[in-house]
Amino acid sequence: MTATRGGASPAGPKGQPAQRPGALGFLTDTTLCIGCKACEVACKQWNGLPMDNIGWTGNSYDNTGDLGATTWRHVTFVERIADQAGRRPATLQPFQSNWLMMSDICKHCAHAGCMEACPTGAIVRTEFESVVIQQDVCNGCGYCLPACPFGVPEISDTDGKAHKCTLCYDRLTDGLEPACAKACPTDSIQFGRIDDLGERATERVASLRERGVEGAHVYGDQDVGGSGGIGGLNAFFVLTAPPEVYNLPRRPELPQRKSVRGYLATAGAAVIFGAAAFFSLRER
Amino acid sequence: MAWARRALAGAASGGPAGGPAGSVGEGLSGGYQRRWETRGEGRRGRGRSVADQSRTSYYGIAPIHKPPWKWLVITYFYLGGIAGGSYALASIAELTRVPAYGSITRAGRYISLAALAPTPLLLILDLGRPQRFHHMLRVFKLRSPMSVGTWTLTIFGGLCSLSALIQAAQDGVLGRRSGPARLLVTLPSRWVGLLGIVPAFFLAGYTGVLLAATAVPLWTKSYLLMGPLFLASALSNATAAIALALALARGTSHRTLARLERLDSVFLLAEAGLLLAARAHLGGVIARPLREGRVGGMHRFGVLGLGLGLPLALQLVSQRYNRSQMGGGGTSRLATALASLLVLGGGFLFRYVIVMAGRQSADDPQATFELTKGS
Amino acid sequence: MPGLGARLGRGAATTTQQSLAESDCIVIMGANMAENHPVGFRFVMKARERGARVIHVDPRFSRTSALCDVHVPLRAGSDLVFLGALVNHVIQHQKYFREYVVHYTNASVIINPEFKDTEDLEGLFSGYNAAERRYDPDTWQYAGQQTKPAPEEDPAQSAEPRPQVVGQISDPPQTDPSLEDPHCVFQLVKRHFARYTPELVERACGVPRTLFLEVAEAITRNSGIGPDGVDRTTAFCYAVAWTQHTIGTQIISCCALLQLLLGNIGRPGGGILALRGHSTIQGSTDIPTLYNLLPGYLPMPSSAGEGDRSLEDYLRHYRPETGAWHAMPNYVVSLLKAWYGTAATPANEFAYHLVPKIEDDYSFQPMLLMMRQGIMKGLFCMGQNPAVGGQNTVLARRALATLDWLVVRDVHEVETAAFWYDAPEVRDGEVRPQDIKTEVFLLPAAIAAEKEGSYTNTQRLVQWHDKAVEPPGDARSEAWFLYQLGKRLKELYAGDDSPQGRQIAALAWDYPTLDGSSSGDPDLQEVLKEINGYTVADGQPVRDFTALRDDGTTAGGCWIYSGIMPQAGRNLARSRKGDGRASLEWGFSWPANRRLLYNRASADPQGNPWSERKKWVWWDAQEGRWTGYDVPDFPLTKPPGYRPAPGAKGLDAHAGDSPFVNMADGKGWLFAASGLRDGPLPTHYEPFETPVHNLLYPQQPRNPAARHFPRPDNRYHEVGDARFPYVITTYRLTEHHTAGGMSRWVPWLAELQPEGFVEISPELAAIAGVDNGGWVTLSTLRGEVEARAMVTERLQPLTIDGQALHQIGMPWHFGFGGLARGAIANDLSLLVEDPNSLIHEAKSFTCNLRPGRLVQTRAQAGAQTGALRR
Amino acid sequence: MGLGKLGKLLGTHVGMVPNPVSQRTREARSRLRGASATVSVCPYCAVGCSQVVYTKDERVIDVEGNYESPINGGTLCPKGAATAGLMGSPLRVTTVKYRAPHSDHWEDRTLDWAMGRIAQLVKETRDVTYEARNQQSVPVNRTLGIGHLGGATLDNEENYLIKKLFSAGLGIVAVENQARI
Repeated sequence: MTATRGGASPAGPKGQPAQRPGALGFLTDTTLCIGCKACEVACKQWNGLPMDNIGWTGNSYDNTGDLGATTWRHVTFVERIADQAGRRPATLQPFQSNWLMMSDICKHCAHAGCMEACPTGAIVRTEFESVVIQQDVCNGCGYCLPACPFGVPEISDTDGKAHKCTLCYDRLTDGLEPACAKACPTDSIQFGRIDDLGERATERVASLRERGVEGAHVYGDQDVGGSGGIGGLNAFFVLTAPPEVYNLPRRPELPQRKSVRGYLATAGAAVIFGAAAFFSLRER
Repeated sequence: MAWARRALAGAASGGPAGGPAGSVGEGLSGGYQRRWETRGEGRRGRGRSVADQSRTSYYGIAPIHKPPWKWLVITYFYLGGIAGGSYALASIAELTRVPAYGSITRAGRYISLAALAPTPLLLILDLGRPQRFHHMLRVFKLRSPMSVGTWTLTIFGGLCSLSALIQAAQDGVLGRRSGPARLLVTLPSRWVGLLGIVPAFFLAGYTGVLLAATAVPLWTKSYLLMGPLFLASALSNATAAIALALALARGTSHRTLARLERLDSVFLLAEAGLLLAARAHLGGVIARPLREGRVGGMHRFGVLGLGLGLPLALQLVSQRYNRSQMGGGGTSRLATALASLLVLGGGFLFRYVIVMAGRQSADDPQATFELTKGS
Repeated sequence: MPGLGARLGRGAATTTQQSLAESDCIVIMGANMAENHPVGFRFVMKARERGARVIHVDPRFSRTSALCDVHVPLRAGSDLVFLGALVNHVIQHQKYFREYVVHYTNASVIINPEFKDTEDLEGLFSGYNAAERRYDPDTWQYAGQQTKPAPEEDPAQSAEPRPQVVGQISDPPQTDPSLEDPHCVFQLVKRHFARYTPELVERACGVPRTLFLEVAEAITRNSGIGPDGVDRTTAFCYAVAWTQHTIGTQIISCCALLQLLLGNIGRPGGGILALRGHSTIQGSTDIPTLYNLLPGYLPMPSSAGEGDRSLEDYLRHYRPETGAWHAMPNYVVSLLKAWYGTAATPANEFAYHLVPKIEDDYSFQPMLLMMRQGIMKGLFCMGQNPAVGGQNTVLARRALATLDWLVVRDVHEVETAAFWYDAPEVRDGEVRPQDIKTEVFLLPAAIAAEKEGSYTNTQRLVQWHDKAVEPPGDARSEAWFLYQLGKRLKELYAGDDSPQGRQIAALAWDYPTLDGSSSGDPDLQEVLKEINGYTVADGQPVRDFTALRDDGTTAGGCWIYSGIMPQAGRNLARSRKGDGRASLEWGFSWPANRRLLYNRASADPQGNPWSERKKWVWWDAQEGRWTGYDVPDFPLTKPPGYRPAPGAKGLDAHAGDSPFVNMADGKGWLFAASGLRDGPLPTHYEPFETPVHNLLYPQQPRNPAARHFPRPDNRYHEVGDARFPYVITTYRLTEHHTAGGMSRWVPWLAELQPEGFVEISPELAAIAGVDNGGWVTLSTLRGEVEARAMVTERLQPLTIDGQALHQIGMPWHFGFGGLARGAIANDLSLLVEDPNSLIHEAKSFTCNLRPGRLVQTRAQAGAQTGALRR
Repeated sequence: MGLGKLGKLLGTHVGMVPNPVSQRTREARSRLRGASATVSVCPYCAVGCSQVVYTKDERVIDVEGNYESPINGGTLCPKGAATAGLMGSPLRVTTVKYRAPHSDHWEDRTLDWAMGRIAQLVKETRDVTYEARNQQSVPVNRTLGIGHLGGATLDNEENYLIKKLFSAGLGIVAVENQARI
């Protein structure tokens, strides 16, 4: 196994997910997704995740709710059927239309907020450029939860530690394809080297736009989804509606790039307050 | 899974885009027109549908996750601030070489150790796996305020204890002749104090940066102000704590108390300024938790009113009173104590409000979408 | 599936799922393929990638519709109007594949002039016997045929298409290749569907004319050789949303008629794919655990009227002179040898008398009534959950309560096993466990990977599953249970000379066990050899069904599976080498490993492929045999030009251009002279319970031949009943499996759809005053249930005949047991049967809807019927 | 040498974003190593997806799609992917349960007892309700007293044995399955 390289590698140009040789990741093409949730079950079966059973939510066919400690794949359902006047369409947009289904997952960012925030060094970047929480190190401090711009890691109620998708790190070490990508019946979830997937994504978006799907775009390049210092996502998407519809932030930001500037501002204030205190006390 | 219940209760924001009941029209291109009469007993001829609940957000479900921090962390923020602030003030007071401020230094040293003592326990209890607390010192990660903060806490813990011990030795608390006392007395307390000022100030202010370096809109939108804001609040709390201690202790000179009070006013004004600036910079959508609801109320009356406004007023009154009395005493000591108590209470409330407002902000989809809508 | 059997010769899918990837247009109707056959849908997606148009016709916008080009919402129960209009469109605009129709179908045959169409008799065909609600098919026969008296027609008669042609094809039927003769089949079809116009579709189905014409255009443009010279095929995919109607069989047969007209049958990317719901439901109709069939679609002998007293009577009733069925004696005798072994000798007609005879309709619904009347005292339930999955489950649970004993074999404690203490009526105090006398056994069962055996999937593919682990605890396979039960019964009846004693004694029941011990699992490879057929003398498996004989020298459990074990130990179901084209090396596809049925039709009458693009099977002149990518569904060495000699028998009676080898005349039947009990031509009748009158034949609102059971505990709604104004349809979800026995107890599936719900449109929700997530109560004359309402635009009101009509959708998986619970949809449904398939009508009946929960005023105040038990 | 070791430690443990991988992570392997694979067919719907069942010391550890199958090519649907969950379901019945007439609770019984009792019940009911000939004295050799439901989820061989034992052997004609519901 090649030595693990610390830190992150160079980010890709705008419009292209980051170019990281050897990086493996997912392209989730929502236009092929039939909302069957095979990915959710395959992930739970491989990783032995217990059921959440949050009950019937009434949110269309999504009774999974959100990514969490025991849910590492989550299929979202958004109904955009009728227009203002209640008219239902008959001729539909090519591929997935009017009932938007998308299998959400950890984005395995090029610069991961959770990894940069983790005070114990539990979250590491593997040789496949995926981001993994090492369960033998994490002490459940919870800082990675607010640090993730996409709301992926969550603390488990049972073992108190943070959990998220590992891109099936144990399977990758044995050359096996991740469980969700293997199970997906319509190959909406495609696994592979991210530069190949990146080309496939841009070609797909181009052909979709040709066939009249104007809203088609890649979510996860420098411009949308992988912006603000994140440097692109290793698990990126082809969407046909604005990201907010799928509960994804349009231009997220890597929170930790504000740390050093935050320290400096505090130091500046400290000097001012210190001086104020000094002179205020000394003055007759 | 609080959001699940809330999503169920249909508290999702954004009303349905109810169009008129099915209107007449012949086969239009791209869609076809159905003519039907809906007897319209229900609202607008259409019941509230699944689509209505996901027009402006994904059924009200939070796009990001809030931290699991509650009371333990809030208390740590509070006590850590006081410990750092009072140590720094003590050292500064020592630097002024004004003998009368010896009382400030002594009070500051003792208060900082007293405030710092419970913090490690608070942090360890808050962990999901408390027995792995030492993993915090496994790495030193500059870009993680919590990593830097933990190291600072460790280092400052040593220095703060040392200074307190030196102070205790000087005050004879440890007895005159005992071995350690004699050794400690020889140590240069001013230099140790000076050495401890940097970690002290950092400990007091880093918690603001820790919150700012997250994706929570309310914390991160005006990230440059969070550090200074927490520092100002910590210093004002520390000054209040020292003033309170000295006000209660006999024999403190009137002038020292007045000087401390004035310093506290300076810090309160700075804190108020920073807080209002931050709130203004957040913008209407992201600052909503500070305006509405229970936390909004506590922010307006508790933090701004009791924690800042009233103590400032009291301090102004007592300062003018002092000047007019030219040296009278007595009543101002009570006013100082009262003001200090209000500031200390306000300080805790401030951290409670900021943390709780942050959690609400994380749960509000509109806040995240506002923050990340980009150009 | 009598619908396909009557017109094409075999009641099974004519194509494979992989072949869909080559379709130019796919119509999914009466099915929700992306949700209930997600992996099968990958081939539809592959077709779309190549530019095929996919059309979904369904009352509801489902996950399938989201992935289609066109979604056509229509009123549940009006499918046949839509299909009839398509047939009419194809004929009026001459879009049919003329050469295919003239040669390969019976379009040119002249029909008996006495035949009267529904257009003449206001909704009835000639030969209707109103008293017994039955047709006599004599007037439907080919003209000029010497009409041989049919056996006594009675309800018990096999519902499957009796291969026998009433009226011996004594000589070639009179035909008019120009298709002009007013009595020729083509003209009869043209006249029958003349009134199925786009306007009628708009009035009856609620589908605008423009949308219907768009669909018709897409289908006809993608069938046969178009103006641009490119050869295209269209495939139809359907499931139980076509089957579960009182005219279900006719809907399916209408699709066969349409595909015959368009020339899509037997061609790659064409055909009709029946999407079956259970893992081996196709296998359980091939080797049938059905009352009216013997293995291999042989009709069960009947004792009604004169009955099939002897084997000779039986063969005389059912054996046609022409077509593949002529070899029926080989199959029947081999079956009797397989069943009774040495006890079956030529002297005693191979123990034919021991085979029980049927005299009435013993299908699922009448069984419930037999239980209620105390006729049936004991019941075995192996992997079926009638307390949730049957119809009128309130009556079903009452029926279970009247049994003396009940044996349930399942993986979980399903509702059928727990009805006596956990059913809603017990929880409400209506019924007390103490009053239920049924002795109930719940025996744990093994799952596929804990036992070996074979499943037959939806495209007739038999696949073997190996045994990975032992079943846990007392769980055993059904094979073990049956084998041990059989041995114990043989011991109990040892030496018993009574008729029942002799019957069990004659049964050949000694199979070697896997571990050699008497209490082990029987070796199912031996059973498979018996199914394949073997020569009695040396016990060696036969090569295929042509090797079966009727002199008792061969035994064969199911002739259509023959060839699955050509040599001893070589089990083709275990062959696992898939290739790109037809994957002949993966599993065994009955009959004789043919993947696409009727694939002779993929070549023109002269034996050359219709086009290079749609090449599949063709005549190789040098070799003098048929060849291609698939096993030809045709005598290998019969040249295309072959013409039968007069008086020829069996397959020799078929000409070289007769692809439908099972049919008496080798042609696809646009006009079904026999095999369908409610008419030779598909006719639209309204569902048994419908808010709308039959716009075509006002005097005949309902299917005149439908079987109904008027009883106080199964009361029907009137046509247009104002008390029950809404049409309700039941369906499944991806996340659950049929009655939920294998999914509602599984944590990872229960959490995906944790609770029963009802889907209604915002417009109906406004009328009911309900918002998304609110409680509603549905009621019919059979029962009342409550559920949470999902208010969604995926359902929509339709304008039927000028009136607004609202539809309600309700998944029927849920019950009172397991982790995912909910109201039982089938508490609302009714007992009524399609005359041919004897299947119920759960896809469209009527109900009422009111807001709020089902407040119980009975004994346990506050205990909600069907509500969640915390 | 200590300094070198210390240097390396500092390299991976101190910095802007240090990234020290623990020993356990380094040794992470898939649990399929050393497992035996058996080819099976999904027990749920009729698409007929081929599955590979991985087992280790007589326990199912994973069920995945079979890449070689021309139908599912390694993919599965949610139900197929949950096959291991079905086989290991916490609510799975693994012991024989018996409910005496009029009782309000289950009792535990041995499998052998249950088989004997069921055989006895079948014989009793069959002997009472057996008809060798019907009213018109046509030989029928049947009983309407016993019925069977089920078959759509059972192997072909099991369906064959049901029809053979129940109909051919015992004269039970009311043999039905889910094809009709």
